[in-house]
This record gives sequence, structure tokens and C-alpha cells, in this order.
Amino acid sequence: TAGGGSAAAGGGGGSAGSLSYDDAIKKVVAGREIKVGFTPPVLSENFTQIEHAAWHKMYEYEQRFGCRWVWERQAPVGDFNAVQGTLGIVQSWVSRKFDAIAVCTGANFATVQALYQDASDKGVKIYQFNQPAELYPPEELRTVTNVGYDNRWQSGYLAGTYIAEKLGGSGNILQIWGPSGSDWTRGRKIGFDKALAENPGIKVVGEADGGYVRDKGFAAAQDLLTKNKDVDAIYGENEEMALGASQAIDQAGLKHWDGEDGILTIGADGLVSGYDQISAGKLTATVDIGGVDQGQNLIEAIFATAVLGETVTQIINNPTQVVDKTNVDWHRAYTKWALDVPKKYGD
Amino acid sequence: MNRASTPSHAAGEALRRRVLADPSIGILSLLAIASIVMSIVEPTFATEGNVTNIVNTMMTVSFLAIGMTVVLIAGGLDLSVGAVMGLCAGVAANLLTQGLSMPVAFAGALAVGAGIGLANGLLITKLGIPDFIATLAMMGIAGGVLLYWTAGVPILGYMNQTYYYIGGLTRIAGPITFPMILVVVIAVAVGLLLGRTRFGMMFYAVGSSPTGALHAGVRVDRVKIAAYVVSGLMAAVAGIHIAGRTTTVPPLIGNGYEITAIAAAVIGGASLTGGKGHVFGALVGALTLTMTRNIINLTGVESSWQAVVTGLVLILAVAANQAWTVLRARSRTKALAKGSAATSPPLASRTSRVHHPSPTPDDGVGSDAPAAERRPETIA
Amino acid sequence: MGTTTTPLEHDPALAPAAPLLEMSGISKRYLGVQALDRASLRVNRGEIHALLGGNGAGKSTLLNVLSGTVKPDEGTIELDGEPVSVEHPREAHRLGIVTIHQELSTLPDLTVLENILLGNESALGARGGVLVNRRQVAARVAPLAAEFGITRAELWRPVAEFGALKKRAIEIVKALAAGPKILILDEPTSGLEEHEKTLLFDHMRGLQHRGVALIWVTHHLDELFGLADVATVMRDGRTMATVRVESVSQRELVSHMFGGEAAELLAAPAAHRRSGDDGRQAGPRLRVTNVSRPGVLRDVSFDLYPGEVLGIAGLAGAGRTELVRVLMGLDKASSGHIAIDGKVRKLNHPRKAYRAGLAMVPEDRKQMAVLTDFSVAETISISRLRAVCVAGLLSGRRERTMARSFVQQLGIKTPSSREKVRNLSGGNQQKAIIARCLNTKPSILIFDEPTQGIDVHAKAEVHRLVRELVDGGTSVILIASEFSELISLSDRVIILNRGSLVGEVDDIGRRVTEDGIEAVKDRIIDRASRASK
Amino acid sequence: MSTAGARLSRVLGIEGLPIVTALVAVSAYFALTVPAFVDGEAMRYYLNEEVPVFIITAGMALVIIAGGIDLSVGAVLGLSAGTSLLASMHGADTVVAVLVGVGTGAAFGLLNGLVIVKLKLNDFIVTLGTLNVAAGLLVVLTDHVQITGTQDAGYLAIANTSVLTVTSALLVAGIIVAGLQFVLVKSAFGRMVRAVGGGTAPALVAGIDAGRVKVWAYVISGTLAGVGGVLLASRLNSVQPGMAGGYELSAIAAAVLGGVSLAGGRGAIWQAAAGCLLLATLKQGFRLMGVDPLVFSIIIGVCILVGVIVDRSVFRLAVSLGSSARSQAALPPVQEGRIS
Ligand SMILES: Nc1ncnc2c1ncn2[C@@H]1O[C@H](COP(=O)(O)OP(=O)(O)OP(=O)(O)O)[C@@H](O)[C@H]1O
Ligand SMILES: Nc1ncnc2c1ncn2[C@@H]1O[C@H](COP(=O)(O)OP(=O)(O)OP(=O)(O)O)[C@@H](O)[C@H]1O
Ligand SMILES: [Mg+2]
Ligand SMILES: [Mg+2]
Repeated sequence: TAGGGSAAAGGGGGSAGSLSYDDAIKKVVAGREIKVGFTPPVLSENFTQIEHAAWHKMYEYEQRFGCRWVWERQAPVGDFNAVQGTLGIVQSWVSRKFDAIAVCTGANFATVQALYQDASDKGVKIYQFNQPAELYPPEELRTVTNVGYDNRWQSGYLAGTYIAEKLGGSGNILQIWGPSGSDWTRGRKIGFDKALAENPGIKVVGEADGGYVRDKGFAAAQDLLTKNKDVDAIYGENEEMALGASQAIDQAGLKHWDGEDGILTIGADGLVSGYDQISAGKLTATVDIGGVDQGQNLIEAIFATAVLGETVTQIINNPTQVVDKTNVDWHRAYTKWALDVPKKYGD
Repeated sequence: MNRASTPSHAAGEALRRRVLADPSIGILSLLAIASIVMSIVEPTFATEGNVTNIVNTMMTVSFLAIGMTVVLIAGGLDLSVGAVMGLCAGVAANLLTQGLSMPVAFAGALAVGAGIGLANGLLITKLGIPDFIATLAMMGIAGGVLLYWTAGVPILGYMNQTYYYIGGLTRIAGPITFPMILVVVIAVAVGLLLGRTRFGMMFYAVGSSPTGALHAGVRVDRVKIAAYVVSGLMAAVAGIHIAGRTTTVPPLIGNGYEITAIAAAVIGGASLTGGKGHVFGALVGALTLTMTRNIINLTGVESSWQAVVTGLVLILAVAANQAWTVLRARSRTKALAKGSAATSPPLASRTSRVHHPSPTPDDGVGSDAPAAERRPETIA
Repeated sequence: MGTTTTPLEHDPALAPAAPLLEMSGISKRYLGVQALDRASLRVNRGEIHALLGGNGAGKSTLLNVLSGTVKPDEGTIELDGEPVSVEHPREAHRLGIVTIHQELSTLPDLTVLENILLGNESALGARGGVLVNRRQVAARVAPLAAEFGITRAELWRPVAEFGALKKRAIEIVKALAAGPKILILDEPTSGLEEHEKTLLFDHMRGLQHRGVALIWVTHHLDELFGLADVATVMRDGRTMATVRVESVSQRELVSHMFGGEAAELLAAPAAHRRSGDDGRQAGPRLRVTNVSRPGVLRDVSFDLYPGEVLGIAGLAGAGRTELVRVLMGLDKASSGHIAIDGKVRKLNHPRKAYRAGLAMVPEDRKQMAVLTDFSVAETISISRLRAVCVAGLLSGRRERTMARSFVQQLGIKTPSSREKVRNLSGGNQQKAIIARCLNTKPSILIFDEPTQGIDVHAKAEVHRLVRELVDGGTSVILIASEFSELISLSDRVIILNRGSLVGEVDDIGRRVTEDGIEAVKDRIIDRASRASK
Repeated sequence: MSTAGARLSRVLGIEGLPIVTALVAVSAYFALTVPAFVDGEAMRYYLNEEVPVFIITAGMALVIIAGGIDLSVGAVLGLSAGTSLLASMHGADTVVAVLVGVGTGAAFGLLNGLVIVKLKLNDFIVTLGTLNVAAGLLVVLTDHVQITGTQDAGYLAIANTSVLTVTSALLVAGIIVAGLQFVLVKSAFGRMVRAVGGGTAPALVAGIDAGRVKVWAYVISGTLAGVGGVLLASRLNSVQPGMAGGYELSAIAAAVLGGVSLAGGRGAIWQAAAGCLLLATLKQGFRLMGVDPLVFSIIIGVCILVGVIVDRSVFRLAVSLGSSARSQAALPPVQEGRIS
């Protein structure tokens, strides 16, 4: 299910790999150096997972095709509001004539598209990853491709329907949102609201701002739980806040969801730390947004387009899944495999 | 008159005056009113569960605000506390994951906090760097070190039974948690230090007038450095606590806490011009901020409006303190006016006048130190 | 005359084998100013040693070196024949050197008790434990404090609540409580009231008898006689002479201080005083009617005529400063009105007061007058920026030209008109403030303690200035705690007592010639200090 | 004392010399070691990016010199961008849209000034409060979502027109800094700002309407935040909640780095702007060198410290050269620089 028709990806699909095929690619690559800039909106566990997954693929291609990767990661330093920093970072890579720039940013759409246009005019290829591109008209996208997932249906809607399904279509829920009103929030909200609309028995009885961080999510959930005794589920827009909510349940002496009963908690990201809590029964579920696949597909797309000159589809969506106790083990194993890299790049 | 000159009465009077002169009384009354209104409007507000939630939630800010208050009293400012808290949380957590014992891990965190405090103090006093800049740079450095060190990945897997107590997640008895006890112990200790010891007096002296303190033989630099060390230590305590409360240490854990700490300290009566403030006020400030959030969440203020409400509460809080100071000063002036008309001896009337260290005409200028402390009668 | 100017070293009677304190070769340079140039000072045990000199002579700097607040560029200090280094005030305290600084250095946010306690812990027996037993200390301090008018209750109040006078008293109590070996008093009496001065002098004598050495800076040469034993005179950072006070005249001291003939230096213009009702036919320039302010002023009414010096007499706290603050729009009167040239004005802001032709030289120079970081030129121009504007823009050249003329006119000692005012000596700062007021060409100029801290020469100049001003038609309101100064300058004196106007003495010139200055003074003091009904 | 020493001392004592030297040295270093640094377009880009901070730094410097502090500027800038862009999106005329944005800023400045001066409330907390209010209003206004897309070409041209190789936004920023500096040193208002910043009491006694001067300083700061907002909205053609958050700290850091004293009364607008430029240059230089962002904030922190330390040492050197034998700083024995 890796994103569309890349020859390299296809080649990689055959596990043995054809020697002559690899040699042919090697000839094209001719030991060249590929300069890639990677800029997440913030440094976090999620983006570290994506980056490490990318390194796996890079290492593989390095071994097989003899390309040499120059990897540089920069992120806007500061909090979630420091989004404009991305612009300067991308611009500096453009001036330094990088081959490919992979961007995930909270900076606003129109501005970054102008910047991308400018970059591609100068022969620098731009890729987005983990970016809610689905919220914008595809014809306005100025990237080579967008490796990600659809936040509406592959995250918000999944979480909403999961709650509805587990609660049997009726129950009271709390929502804890981040303060930013970012595109991710927007997308997830659309999907979540759709799920709510399909399940009129689910009532949102309280919502609060959890600042995307655990302690604030914790405090917010505590407050909401004080007011609303009869709560069946808590949706945390990101996993940190959902984990905070899970702590609030413990503190209030309430019961975690055991499959039939208790308070269900669900977040979104797919972090190892979250999976551990799922195993421990503290977090009911999370949406794995497919970070590992994103990282690998990003490199595949870069190699196919920037090196081989192929084209790829404009949107490459990766599989996502609600992870709960039933499937947490392989998701965790997959992520842990990604984190355990054979080689680090960019040092 | 005779009674007034017995020392015990004078001291009692001093205590009463101190309490009444405390601007945080203003905000306390506001909190009291808000609590009464809330318990009528929202029945869950006055429940034991909610109250313990509020108290447990305010702990982190309380630790930081106590340290910040000490620095503000000594005429400084510490913007690095949030980042230092995060770094110390990281140090404690990391040392635990390395298999070190809790005392060692916590000592490590405290040492880092104190060390950074010391560095701040040295930069400010010995190299003459403005406190705002030195601690802002230190905020960048401490935050950056944690980020670099963790590569953005939260530190996990250090929690154990004891740490659940330290984080306040497991209660000790009834609603009492360890951080509550700790905050009381620290508040009493720092309160005694500030209010009852020679050393504490020096903090106020240095913040009040560095030159005056110097003339009195105070080693101004050392006192200032000590204040920053206290602040660093309190940041470390807050870090150790928050690592236990959140059970993981994400690298950006301390973001924004510096401003919260300053706001709490100032709401509690500390002044950015130095020389004023006390520990009790710091706790009142932390309570104010925590209660605001709690009330917002309980009343279901739409999340879009939360920041607006928070901002207005901040202004209201300092306005309440100000109003209290003004009301008190005015009532005193009135009493004095009456007194001088009556048969007070010349000396008494002369000495009991309210003097104004700075002139502020009726359209006067507000400033950092609540201006009414200087000129009581101008808000008409 | 030659004998009296002989420096100490040559007078065997003045040079016992081992002086208590010997400072020698002390130099200190600031950017552009040689504050001290190999200055020396030699003080014996049990001696009251006056340190004299014009403003900016370097007295404070020299004493600051001794008290550890200024590090000298070179020079040595010997105490009891042992070389000592005083790197920090703390060391000075340890050596028994205690200072009452020229500028108030009380700590506003601390209580009076804490102010007295800080740095005096051992002397006050508060060393016991880490915790300070304030009550015990209060009991110990109270008797001394009471002598200086500080009640027990006041010990527990923050110093910020008190006026300048009380702060001075607090500093004195603090210093006395320290039980010093050497007590430095840098103009300790500025702003003090007559009886407090007397009290302080008594204490000084008491200390002297106990073998304490006192170094005393003053500009009131008349106070020296009968109190000080020895005087050292400084000029331009150098020690000019050390003399026995009993064998020298004021006149000689003045010529040491300024070099030249004292008579010329101090020549006051023939006091042309107004008498009776000259200039009154035109009507009052200022009419104050029933002005009250709760707790401070009660129903104060008076007139001020053109070309007149109106003195306001009163004891400390009588409300003199408060009255002029109301006139200047710094405080609000609760009732009453103020008319200027027959027109009632609402002076609710100093800006309006200036516009109405008022200007004020305030009492507390450091807090109320000196603009941080302003140069001499900028200070002088600030109240009337229009005058230095060309086409709406400030012209630095015009500003400095104007400033220079004032610097010359008032003899302000400054390296240049660009020098920061706060770097000038106290007296010269005062002159700069006066220049600022003069620059607004006021029709009513208020002087609140104008000669506080300024040297005899400058004082004579200020007096001359006041006369010149009134001769030019300006009206002057003068507040001076020193009644002889007030009487010698005023045409008329009104007397305030606890916020009420209790009397008026007019035609002072005539009365002084008829009854003598002391009689007039007694009459005023009597009115000012009588307890009102 | 040698005259050469004295002359050197005078030169070293010149205000603003350290910041200019630092700026020149840092730029020269990057120009020599990082080829991309001198690339005209890259330079234009990073300068352009810095415009909003540049503009609010000027206002911030004015407020600090007047003895205050304005923490709200970042949030107000964001809100002004929002109101202005929304106005334009709803078909308001270019001029009207600009006025709406600038007016939003001015209104917040006036609010800050009046509350601080008339109610005599603590400036730090009041502006922290209005920071939250402005940031919250932007969230409400945008309803959590990024707003985007005015059709008004005139509006978009405000920041994006090229004038003699620089963008109009940069030009506006330059004019603002120069203008405000001019006002500070050449106008009566500027002189009064310095007087009030040095101390309210002596300023009042000298007949200055200190309250009004302070209110005006806040109004100017707010207005400039409004201007910055309009420029930002015009450049990006979109606005999102949380925009420009944290700019206030950069502005304060820049101002102080440029020698503006937080105690009030001292400093210059151009020096603050130079401080801002220095921070931006460091950021750009390290970015182009490919420095790991994880050590980025550490490096910037260290650079700030080193910068200020060098500044102080130069000052000390100046003083000691002017002094005869043993060097002795005329720095006050105690640092009294505090937030006023
Ligand atoms: N630091 C200060 N700032 C502003 N005003 C002050 C300050 N200190 C004293 N004052 C004012 O100056 C006066 C000084 O009070 P003090 O007790 O010295 O009496 P005084 O000036 O001799 O008496 P009078 O009130 O008669 O002038 C007080 O009236 C007080 O209002
Ligand atoms: N911190 C400083 N910076 C620059 N110049 C200074 C400083 N302190 C004092 N000076 C200068 O040193 C000289 C001596 O000043 P000092 O204060 O010792 O005089 P003084 O004799 O005490 O005068 P006064 O009688 O006016 O108090 C003056 O010219 C003064 O301007
Ligand atoms: Mg002096
Ligand atoms: Mg007075």
C-alpha cells in the first residue's frame, strides 16, 4: 500500500531485489550526493519517529544504489506558535541549493505555497509530509508530493466512530483540544464531527483547552471530570493530552475502559509511549497516523523524483489505524524497529 | 497612647498592619467572592474533589512562584525558571532511568537547578548583564540543552511507587498529597527566612535600594546570587515534582511557565521594582491562576474565549490589589485628618502623616510598583 | 594669617605620634573629572574633625573611599598605624567606621527597625541565632530612637511612609546605634530642624568624650565653632589645609575653600528690601484662598505680590512643602482656590503651573529633581523645550549655548554642558535645577530649601540670585528651615503650624533693623511651635 | 593620562558602537564563511521575514525608554493582521483595511496606556493581560482556523512591492525606525519620553505631563504593532491564531541587546533595531551553516551573553583608559538595571 507508482518502491517490493535492476539504478545514481532538508514544525517524539523511519530507507538505498545522503534537520525553535520559522529554514535551504526539502509546518498555506513555487522555480524540489493537504484545493499545492494521511477520515473520523462503536452508539464524551486551531485540528474536527453526526447518541458534555501538553491536559480533564460525573469517553486531540486525561481518570478514582465499562480514552499520534500505556490499560486507544510509513515513503518519493526523475501522485496517503489492546503489539514493534536505526544521518 | 508604646502591642500592631497592608488581601477577597458565586452557580465547584484538584494543580506554579518571589524581592527577575524546571525534570528522570537511586537523581536535579541559578547570579552581578537578558539567554540555553539531549523524545519509564507519591498522584492520607506538604514546608521555611532572619532582611534591602543596602554593609552581589540560586533550586523542585505528575518528561514541558510564575508572584504582591513580596502572596498568585482555569473549565466558557478571560482576570487581579491598597490608604488618611483635628500632640501628628515618596498628580503615571503605595489619594 | 594656613604636618601640636586615621595620597578619577588628587586626611581619637570645601571639592568622594563605597585609584589608609584596605562597606563596619551618607540611603521597603538593625546586628546584640528577635532589638533601640522623635510604634513601619526628615533621623539613629570608632557625617544636618540639630550636636560631643573620632562635612561654617576641633579644607580634590578651628576665622576658611578673598566671594548685594506696600497697588500676583487638603493643610489663605520674597516658616511637617506642592499642581487641594493675576486657575498638573508662570526648585533633589541620564544642558532646557526648538525640532547647538550661559551665570562646576547632572556634586546639581527653573522665566519661583547642601559661596550666589529676581519683578516663595536664612532673605514671612496659617510677619527688613534678627526669629519660632488649639 | 588614551576612551564610550561593531563583525564572518549568506535574495528574504519584529522592536524600545514595558505587542500584531485581512476579505477598500489593522493596534496601545496610567496598574501584568486578550480575540475572530485569501491586489501589494531591490515592507520598517529615532532625539516629545523614563517624579516636577507622555508611548507601540500586522497580513495573505506569539520577547531582547536600559530613560531606537538585526543575522547565519536546531537556542543564548559581556568590557575599558593608574569602572557598584 505504499504510495503510488514509484519504480524504486516497486523494485524494493520484491524482497530479493534484482541485481541487474540495482546495478542499473546504481548507474543512474553514479554515487551522487543528495542533499535533503527535513523540517518538522516542532521537535517531538512523533517527528523523531518519522525521521528515523526515513533513515531506514535512506540506509537501504545507500547500500543498494550507492547514493550518498546529506541530511539536515532544522525546526523552528520554540513553542507551537513559532511556525513562521519554517519559512526562513526552507528559504535558507533553497539558497543553498538543496536537492529536496521535506516540510511539515504550521505556517499558513498560502505563504508556504508561494515559497514552494519560488523554490521549484529555482530547481529545488519540495515535499510535504504529515501535512493536512486535504483541506486545500489540490491545484493550489506547489509540492512534488504530499506524504501523509487524511486527517478527517483517517484520524478524526476513526476516533469518533471507534468511541461510538465501543459505547454502543450512546454516551457522554469530553473533548480536549489544543489551542492552536491548526490545520490538523481542523481536519480532525471535521472527521470527528462527522462521526458524531452519524451517532446522535454520543453527546459532547464538555470541552477544554489542554495546550497540547500533558500537565495541562491532565488539569483540564480533571476539571471536566469534576463537573461531569457521567462521562463515558475522553477524546484528546493529541496523545499527550489523552494521556493526561488518563491520569485524571486515575486521580478521580474512576475506572478505565475494560472493554465493557469505565471511561474510554483515545488520542492520536501513535507514539511508543502511548502504546505502552495502551498495553498497561491506561489508554484505551490511539490513532496511529502511520509515521513510520510516512518516513519511508517520503524517501522513496524523493529518490524516485529527485534522482530518477519519475513522477508520483500529488497526494500519497499512508495507512492509519486505531490501535488498542488488540493490535498494539505489532504497531509498537513496527515503530520500535523504525526507531532502532542502522545509521544516523545529519550529524 | 500608653498602650501603643508597649513593645508587644507595637509588634502586634505591626503584624496587623503588615497583613492589612498586604495587597494580596485584595485579590484574596476577589477569590473569596468568586468562590462563593461559583459554589452557588456550579455545585461541583465546592466539592472536596474539585478543591483537591485545584490545590494539586497549583503545586508546580507554587514552587516556581516562591522562587520567583525571592528573586523579585531582591530586585531581580528570572525568565529561565520554566526551562530550568524542564531541564531538571529531565535530569531527575534520566538519572532514574539509568538506575540511580532517587536521592541521587534528585540531588542531581537540584544541583543542576542551583548551578544554573548560580550562573544567572554570577552573570548578572559580576559581569553586569541585565537580569532580563541573562535569564532570557539562560532560558534558551537550558531549554536547548534538554531538547538537544532528548532529541525531542520524551523521557519515560522512570516512574516508581515513591515517585507517584512525589508527583502527588498517590495520596498520603485523605486528600493530602506529598507536594502539598512539601509546599507548606518550603513556604514556611522560605517565609521564615525572609521574614525572620538577617539574611532574609538583606533580600528586601537589596531589592529596596541596592545603594542603601551596600551602605549598610550588605554584600549586595552575594545576596542577589543567593536569590537566583534559590530560584534555581525551586525550579528544580518544581521539575522533580512535575516529572512525577506527568509521568513523562517531554522536552517542551517548561514552556511558558516563567511568565506564569512571574504573574503569580506579582499578583501575590511582589513588585518588579524589588523590595516587596512574600511567600504567602506567591501561593495566592498561584491559586488565582489555577482557579481561573478551573472556573473557565467548569463553567464551560467556550475554549476560544479562554485566553480572553485569562487576560481579563490578570488585569482584574492587579486592579483588585490596587483597589485594596487605595481603599486602605484612603481610610487611613481620613483617620489622620480626623486625628489631627482632635487633640493629638504635635509630635504624633507630625510623624503619623502619610508621606509620598513620589509625586503623582491626578492624571499621574502608573508604574511597576503599585502606585497607590506611594500616592494613596489619587484614584478618585 | 600665614600660621593658620600651615598644614597640619607642620604644626607639632596637631600631629601627635599616632593618629587614629591617616589617609594619604588618595586619588580618584572619573571620566573627565579628577575627583581626588592625592588628597590626605589625618584624624585623631576623640576629635571632631570638620571636612570643608566647596561643592565638588571631593569631600564625599574621600569619605566614600573611607567607607568602602568608592575604590581609590591610588593611596593608602592607615588605622591605628596599621595599613588597612576598605574594599567594601562591610569591612568599614568591621573596622568601626560608620557613615551617614550625604544622599539618603534608607531602605524604603524595610521597617524603621530593620533599617536600624541591618548592618548593626552585632552592636544591637541580635547576633544570637539565625532568627532575629526584633522585639528585643526594638526595646534596645527605642530610647535612642525616641530622642530623635521616632516612637516605638513607628519602629515597625516601613520607611517609605516617612518624609525626608525622618529618614535622616533614622540614619542618625542607625549610625549612633552602631557604636562606631569613627563616625562619618556627610552633611548630616541638611533638612534637620533646629532642635534636632542641637540634639545631634550633643550626641556628637558625647561620642567625642567617649573617644570616638568624628569626621563631619558641613557647609554651615558658623556651626563649626565651639564644636569642631580641627578642620581640613579641600579644594579641587586636593587637601588644602588642616587647621585648628579655634585659631581660625570663617573668613580664612572661606578663602582656603575657594582661593581668593572671602569678602569678594561672599559679597551679597545690598539687600534692597521691599517694605510696607510697594508694589502692592497692582494687586497680588498670587492669591491663595482657603486651600485645604485632608490631614495636611487647613484653610490656608495668603497673597503674594510682585517683586516680593515671601518666606514660609514652620517646623518640619508644618505643611510647607505640601502647600507648595498644591500650588504646583502636584497634589490636589480638597477645597479652596488659587488665583494668579486675579484669575482663578485650576492647577491640577505641574504642566499647568508652569504655564501659569510658576516654577519650583524642589526639596528632595535626588528623588524629585535630578533627571536620570540627563545632561546639564538637557536638564536646563526640559521645562521649556520650545526655546531650544528650531522649526519644531530640538537644536542641540541652541540648547548648549543656552545652557552655557546659565553655567556661567550660576557658576555651575561641570566639565561640559554635556556632562550628566547626576555626576555633578550636590551643590552643582542644585544650581542646574535652579537654572532649569530660571529658564522658564517664571513670574513666581518657589524655592523649597534652596540652599540645602550647597556651599557658602553658592549659597551667597543663590541669595544674590533671589534678590536679583525680585528686583526684576519676579515673585519668590521661599521655604528654608534655617530661620536666619529665611529672615535675611524674605520681605514677609507667613507661618504655618500643623497645616494652618498661624501668623504673618511683614516688613521684615524694618523689624530686623529695629528689633534685631534674634527677636524676629524668636517671634516666628514661637508662633511656629505653639501647639494649636 | 595620555591624550591618545583619552581619545580612544571617548571613541569606545560612543553609544551604540558595540552593537554596530558586533553586527558588522558577525555579518562579515558569515559573509566570508557562508557563501549563501551574501546571496541577495536570501538576504532580502530573511530581512523581510524580520520586518514585523523589527517594527515592534522600535515601539518596544520607545516604551522601555519611557519607563514601561509592553508585552502585548506580539499578540496585538497578530490580531491586527487578523482584523485587517478580514476587513479586506470582506471587501473593504485597501485604505480601510489598513486603517482597521492599524486602528486595532492603536486601540490596544491606548487601552494599555490608559489602564496603566490612569488606574496605576503594573505595566508588566496589564500588558500580559492584554496579550492574552488580543491572542484570544484572534482565536475567536478566526474561529480557530487559518483565514486566507483577500482578492484585493492593492492590499497584497502593500508589503510585496519591490522598491529599488528591497520590498516595500522593509522600506516601511526602515522608515519607521528612522522616523522614531528622529522623534526620540529631535522632538520635544522624544525628550520628554527620556525624562519620564528616567523617573516620573522629577519629570512631573519639571512640568512634564508624564501620564500623557506614557500613554502616547503605548499608543505608538500599539500602532506600530498594528502596522506590523498589516504588513504581515499583506505579505502572507493569511492569518492564523497564535500568529506572532512570542515576538515580544524577541523585541525586548533586541532592544536590550542594543543598549536600551530596562530601567528606563536610556537607549536609542536605532540601537534597538540594530539589536534586532543582530539577532536575525545570527539566526540566518547559523541556519545557512546548517547548525543543528537542537543546539540553536543554546548558541543564540550564548551569543547574547557574549555580546553583552563584550559590550560591558568595552565600556569598562573606555572608563579605565580615561582613568589614570589603576583601572576602575565607573559602573555603579550595584547593578540597578531592572524592569521598571
Ligand atoms: N521622598 C519624598 N518624595 C516626595 N515627597 C517627599 C519625600 N520626602 C518628603 N517628602 C515631602 O517633603 C516633606 C518632607 O517632610 P519633612 O518631615 O522633612 O518636613 P518638612 O519638609 O521640613 O516640612 P514641611 O511639610 O513643612 O515642608 C513632606 O511634606 C513630604 O510630603
Ligand atoms: N560617580 C561619579 N561619576 C563622575 N563624576 C563624579 C562621580 N562622583 C563624583 N564625581 C565628581 O567628583 C567631584 C567630587 O565630588 P564630591 O561628591 O566628592 O564633592 P563634594 O565635595 O562632596 O561636594 P558637595 O559639597 O557638593 O557634596 C565632583 O566634580 C563630581 O562631579
Ligand atoms: Mg558631598
Ligand atoms: Mg519641606
